Amino acid sequence: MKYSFYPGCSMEATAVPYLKSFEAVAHALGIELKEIPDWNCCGATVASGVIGDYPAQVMTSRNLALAEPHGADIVVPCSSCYMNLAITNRKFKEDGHFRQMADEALASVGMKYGGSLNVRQIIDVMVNDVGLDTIKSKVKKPLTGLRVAGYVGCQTPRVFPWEFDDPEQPVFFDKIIEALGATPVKFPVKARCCGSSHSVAQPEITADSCYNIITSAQDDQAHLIAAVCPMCQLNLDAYQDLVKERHKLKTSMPVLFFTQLMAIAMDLPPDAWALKHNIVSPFTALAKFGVGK
Amino acid sequence: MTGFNVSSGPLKYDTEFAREIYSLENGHHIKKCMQCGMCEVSCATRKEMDYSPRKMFLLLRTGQREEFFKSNTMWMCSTCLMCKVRCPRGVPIVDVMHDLKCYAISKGYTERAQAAFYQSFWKEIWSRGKQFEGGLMARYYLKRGWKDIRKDAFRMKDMGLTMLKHGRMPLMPPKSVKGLKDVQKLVEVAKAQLQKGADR
Amino acid sequence: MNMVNKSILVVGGGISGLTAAIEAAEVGFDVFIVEKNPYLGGKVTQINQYFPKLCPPNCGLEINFRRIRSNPAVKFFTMAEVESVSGQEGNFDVTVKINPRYVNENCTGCGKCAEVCPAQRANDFNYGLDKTKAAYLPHQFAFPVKYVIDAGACQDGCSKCVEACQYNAIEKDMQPKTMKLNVGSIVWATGWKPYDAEKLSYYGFGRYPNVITNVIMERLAAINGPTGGKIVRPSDGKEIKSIAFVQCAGSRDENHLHACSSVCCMASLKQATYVREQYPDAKICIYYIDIRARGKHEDFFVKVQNEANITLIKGKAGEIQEDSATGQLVIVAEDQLNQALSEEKFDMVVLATGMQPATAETKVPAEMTYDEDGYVAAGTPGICAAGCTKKPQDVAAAVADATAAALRAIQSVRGQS
Amino acid sequence: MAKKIGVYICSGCGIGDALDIDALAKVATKEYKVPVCQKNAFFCGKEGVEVIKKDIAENEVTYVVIAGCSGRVNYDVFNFGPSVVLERVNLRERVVWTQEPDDEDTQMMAEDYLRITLAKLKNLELPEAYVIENCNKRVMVVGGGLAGMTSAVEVAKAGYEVVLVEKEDSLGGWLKRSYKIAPLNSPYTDPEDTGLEARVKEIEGNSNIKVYTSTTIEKTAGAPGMFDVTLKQGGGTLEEKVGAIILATGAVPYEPSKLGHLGYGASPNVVTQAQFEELAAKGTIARPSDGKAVQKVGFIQCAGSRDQEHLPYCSAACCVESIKQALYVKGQNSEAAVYVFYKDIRSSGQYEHFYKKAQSEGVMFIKADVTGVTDDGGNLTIEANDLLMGSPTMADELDMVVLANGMVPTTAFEDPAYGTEAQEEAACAAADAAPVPAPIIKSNILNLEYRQGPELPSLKYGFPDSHFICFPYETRRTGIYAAGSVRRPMDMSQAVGDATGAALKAVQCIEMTDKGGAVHPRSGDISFPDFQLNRCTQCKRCTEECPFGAINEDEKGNPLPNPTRCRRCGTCMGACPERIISFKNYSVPMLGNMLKSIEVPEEDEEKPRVLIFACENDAIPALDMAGINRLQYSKWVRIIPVRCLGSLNLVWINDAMSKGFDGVLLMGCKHGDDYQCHFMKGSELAGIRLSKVSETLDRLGLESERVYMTEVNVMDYDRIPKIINEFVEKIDKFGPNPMKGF
Repeated sequence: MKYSFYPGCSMEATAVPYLKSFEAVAHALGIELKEIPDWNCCGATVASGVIGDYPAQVMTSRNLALAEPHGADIVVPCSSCYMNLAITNRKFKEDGHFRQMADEALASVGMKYGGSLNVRQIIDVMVNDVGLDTIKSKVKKPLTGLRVAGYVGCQTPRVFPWEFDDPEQPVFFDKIIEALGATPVKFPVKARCCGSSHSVAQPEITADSCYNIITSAQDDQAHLIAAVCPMCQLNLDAYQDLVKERHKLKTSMPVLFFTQLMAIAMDLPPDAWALKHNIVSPFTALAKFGVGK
Repeated sequence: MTGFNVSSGPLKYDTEFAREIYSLENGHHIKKCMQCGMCEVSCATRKEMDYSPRKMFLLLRTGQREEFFKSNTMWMCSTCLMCKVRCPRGVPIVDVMHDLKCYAISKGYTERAQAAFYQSFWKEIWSRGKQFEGGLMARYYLKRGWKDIRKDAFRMKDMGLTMLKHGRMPLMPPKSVKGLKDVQKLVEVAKAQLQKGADR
Repeated sequence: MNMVNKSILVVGGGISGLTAAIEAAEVGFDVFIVEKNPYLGGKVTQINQYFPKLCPPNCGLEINFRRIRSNPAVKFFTMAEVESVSGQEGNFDVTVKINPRYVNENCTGCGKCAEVCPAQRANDFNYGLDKTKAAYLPHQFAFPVKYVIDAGACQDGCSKCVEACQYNAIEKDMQPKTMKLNVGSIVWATGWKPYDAEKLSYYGFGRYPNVITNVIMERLAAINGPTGGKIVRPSDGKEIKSIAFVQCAGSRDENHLHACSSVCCMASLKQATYVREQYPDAKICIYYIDIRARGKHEDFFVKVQNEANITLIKGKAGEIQEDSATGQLVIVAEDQLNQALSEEKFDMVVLATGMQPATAETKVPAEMTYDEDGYVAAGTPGICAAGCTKKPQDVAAAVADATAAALRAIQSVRGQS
Repeated sequence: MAKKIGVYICSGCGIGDALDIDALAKVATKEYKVPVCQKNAFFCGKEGVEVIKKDIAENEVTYVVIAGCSGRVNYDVFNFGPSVVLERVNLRERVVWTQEPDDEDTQMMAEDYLRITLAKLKNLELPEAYVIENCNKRVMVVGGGLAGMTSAVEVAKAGYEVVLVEKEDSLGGWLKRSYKIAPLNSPYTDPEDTGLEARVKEIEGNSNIKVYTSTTIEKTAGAPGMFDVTLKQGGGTLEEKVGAIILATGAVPYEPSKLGHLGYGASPNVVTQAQFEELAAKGTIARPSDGKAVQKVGFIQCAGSRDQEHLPYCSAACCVESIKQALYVKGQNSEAAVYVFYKDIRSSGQYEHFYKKAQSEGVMFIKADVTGVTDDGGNLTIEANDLLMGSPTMADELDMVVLANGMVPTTAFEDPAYGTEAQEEAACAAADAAPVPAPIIKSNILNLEYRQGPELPSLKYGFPDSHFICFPYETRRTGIYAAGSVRRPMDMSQAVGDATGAALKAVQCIEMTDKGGAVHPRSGDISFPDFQLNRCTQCKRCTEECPFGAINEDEKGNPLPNPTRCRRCGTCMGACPERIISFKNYSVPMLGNMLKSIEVPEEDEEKPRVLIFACENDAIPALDMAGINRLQYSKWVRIIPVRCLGSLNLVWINDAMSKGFDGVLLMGCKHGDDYQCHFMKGSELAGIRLSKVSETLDRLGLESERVYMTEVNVMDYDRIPKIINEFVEKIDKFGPNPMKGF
């Protein structure tokens, strides 16, 4: 399994534990990753709101063009990056007018994208390419008894509704959690918004959204939340103090990237767990699986 | 809030403004709204919005220019895509919100904190091709100015320190994209293409 | 020259198919009906009452069955499907597959087989809300009155029904059969199915037991339904104090059914009267975008609007949340006429799921064109569509359309002679 | 054909376990001296059927009585061809499955049912069809608009001749005045050409269609298969003979002068949909006041419709029509502003695509209550409350306002309504309790020479619709079918389908009439009523009560039956106090003898008897259903099916009371506004007749409650035991009928 890898800006910064655990897990699962050379920012949820959809997509398409020579599908962990890359890629494939315009723009910098690749969300790859059976077979330390609230977040399942999952009540992420031996809890808000980039301009919006998510996980007696998206994880993890303060919330809820859980269950070396990066301490929740500082 | 009344006088239809909005990249989609209200319910930040998207669309169609610029609706959108996947008329509401944000910024309506954030964020991308939290925050607070900085900023500072402690807040920006010039040119070309399309 | 065939094939034995067949036969033509269910009557057999007259569909079906009984020109095959069609107008060769009923023509309808049967199956006639024996009569008004055996539900090696039947009516080794028909023209009337409500994740159908669909509501209200006609909550069998109807659940939706299903508004208004009848004090809310009570149906709309405890909320129901402790459901919607966000609690929610033509999935095995929702847009010489295969419509309109189809079928066979 | 009866008693399905079959056989052989009587445990099996067939072939059995299951089952197995009279005695559903097995009273019930059938056969003759000579197979279509032209073409395509009558000087109706029409075909997004020319050409080129324009109908006499129509053309008249008629005269717009509150009349720029259509057809849509091409247009929906002050109904087509006209404006000038003020947008079904198209072209739809339309020197302003914005709203500088003013059927005009006289008469005679006839509006279209009025009866708002859901073409005037917007409010797409369906019904009626058969619901029934006119007292009840207007009258009041108009319900038979009307296989004496064949035990035996007359359309299947569900009910009842409660003759009640029955229960279909009676008024008439019986019973000192009528529908089977048992209990309280034993 070969992929071009688009880490996105956060993987190098706020989502370091994601990058570390993912790379280790990927290696263990036989996934070969090749980082797209000299990739640029996808525009996140912001560029479109400043320069418009089309210019933002053209900017993003540079990444597709850079990846194409490698000939492998692009795997994307961050949900915003996935959204922008996948939508742009789809437009290349299906929207003749767009393609014509974007080709023209790319040509102006001597680039070309033939539309040959697929942009794949990391969960999609885990379930449909790696396969749940393979994941199960790699689990050495099943997380039996661990109750996990699988937080898929907003964009991942909704970019192409039903194409690989239900846009509102996705199930694939829970299946991955199950494959690790853990128990996915009901968690009806699994695909609700975390407040996204309001965290900067109006942090109380983010805090309120995160409060909903954390309490829902607590209501379902989850030991921790597993996240897919760097932004979601950061909001839930780093803003938890603010949540607690605003809503008089007492208990903490550890928030891990799902790849961290995978690394633990697959019994990869602790470096791959990258747990020291988690702000809300996950160690109590994971103690019985031999996870210590 | 949805119970917001526009004014006591009658809404008078202004076709000029509506036409301008329709001409935005995704603006024509507004016409398709059948006023079902699904978007308001689906919206993660509906409690923050002064007009629900469907009501905003009604305002735009009737051409309520001033009400539009006063409203925070588009700035509250967090791009969670829920309305977009649910809209029964297939209106890509999130994409329309992108246009409304661009339009407001282009017309100089940058008072809102979100507008400042958006502009700062974009500046970061523009200047190095990648995002850098530190740079973004600096630009943002610079833009907002001390007059408007609330206790959040201090909390942000605390949070920044925590993140730093956990190795999640690099102090140094990432290396700029080598092809930054290309990135910038692509954006310029694309903008020009759009402009040409709109002029046609 | 080929021999001209004067007989007509009608595919689908629902109200449209029955009508097309009988109307043509009563002009004097031989007609075959091919029906996939083990009984004739289709969807309307599962409906409790028709709007706006609130009369039982079985009444009209009985008359139609009597017309079949007294007219040897109508022949029908149940549990049968058309596999292929070849030839042209005036001379079609049709292959029909007849699935095994495991009960032969000796069946007297006495019911002994069901009495002794030890196995159960989910009752699809009642949308799985109850069970029947593996040997069963599809429903009380089933025509023909012949039992069926669901071989998949039988216990291994069981032959109790075979032993109990005094008439040697049970053949457990019955095999599918194919049959050839030569006909002059074909009416395609395979009708519709309710849109899969599970695709509307935000309404929780399939996750929340008290969210049901309008077709299920018909069974709950029907005297021959799973509750004997008592409308109760599926989760705990409790009586209803409040209920909501959610219009356009799937219809008028670019993500689901693009067209309006045209019957759901009237169906929900009608179902509100079912609830009123049983629970005069129950709170009833109908969430809608537009109420489409066209023509004289407006009278019914006015009548229902004026009934006590019925509230119409202009605003599509956005989502439904369940209080798992009480099984109650909260509908969040924009109450647009009151300029407010509304969050109301209900014991039960009925989704007015729309119509999807059967041809969206199973196409006619001939050159036909379809519209974007899968309805037949145009037939081919000698083959025409009737009823809800053509457009979403109510029973009266479907019957009128099927009557028209009967004439077109006759023109095809006449025109060839 | 000699009448030789064979009785075949089946003991299968538990019948043999519950009943003494030999004793039952004795009823046939000893009491009724039936020459052939056989028993078998499985008559519906191959061998069982062979037994019967052999008797028919070798023993010349012509009347077969099968005592076993209900006639609703095994109808195909027991089919011995048209030359054999078949009667089924329902021992299974009606006796064994509803009564205690192996019980004296159950046995008595079974024997009575056999007696009833054998008594029936004694009085039954094989009917012979009433076949008219030279049945006319032409169809007359009245109205040359879209529906009428469609009917004409479709009838002709099926190989029948058509006479098409249009009052205007050319064909086309609304199509002539339309620029385009709403799409009839997928993808339902763009207005279509009217296709008028092609349609007219198709009609003119079809030698099977004879067209009369500038022609109206002076008189329609006769009956299906033999209508004599007098047409009026210019100054003269001419005659046409046809077999069936399609009424497709359509609808006209609601009178706009009544819409002053929406600005009509205040400015020439406020127009109706029809006027706007004409403007569009002229080319550029220009405002009437000064010819300026329109830039801003407002449409007001439900102008008149859905308004208790005007038209209470929805006119069904206006939303789609306004969408179409809005698209005209956008087509002329894509920058034009178009506002549609609506209550609900009713673009049902696939017309949702049309609505979406208009929206995406920029037509603005506003859910609003229009509060006023004002004119400021050519420019118009619509003021309204925007219900979705929750604020007042205003569209000003409008060049035109178009009122979607709905439709009124052509059959709704010409006040005062014919039938008022009859209604008054009925009201006067209320003491005599006659049913109120359906209103017939003298709209001067068909001018039927019918005793019951000159046009089709209408039920509501002047639309001559039957209101049947399963049978929309059900008509109260046999052989005359309404189609298109005259029948009920509908759009053009529906009208095309409706007209085609009506074409089938017209053709079908002709073919049935040709064979002497009845049309729906007793399809194919060849029996028809005989009138023994020498005993007629000219009381006119038959001519008044016939729901289908089948019987005319001479000046003296003698009935003049028209058998091809007859639907064989027997209402006339039930109405006739002199009992001069009877069918060969259904008559007053026959039913009288049937009920008299029932054994009524002496008073001291304490075995009461209750007679039930049950309508065979709904009550009988419901009774069967009670059996299938093994619901038990009183062993004292005996059930006799009737064609319709309208055929109930009061003499049967007399007969039953004198025979010693303790009570009589009538089960009929629902009547009233949402009637389910397929003969319209059967149970209503029975109820009225019954009120007269009550008086007589009271006079005789008999409790009038001994005779009771109830409405049941096919789904009421669960209530049936309760209805029966409660009635029997009530009768029980009265004590035995004192006439017993007389």
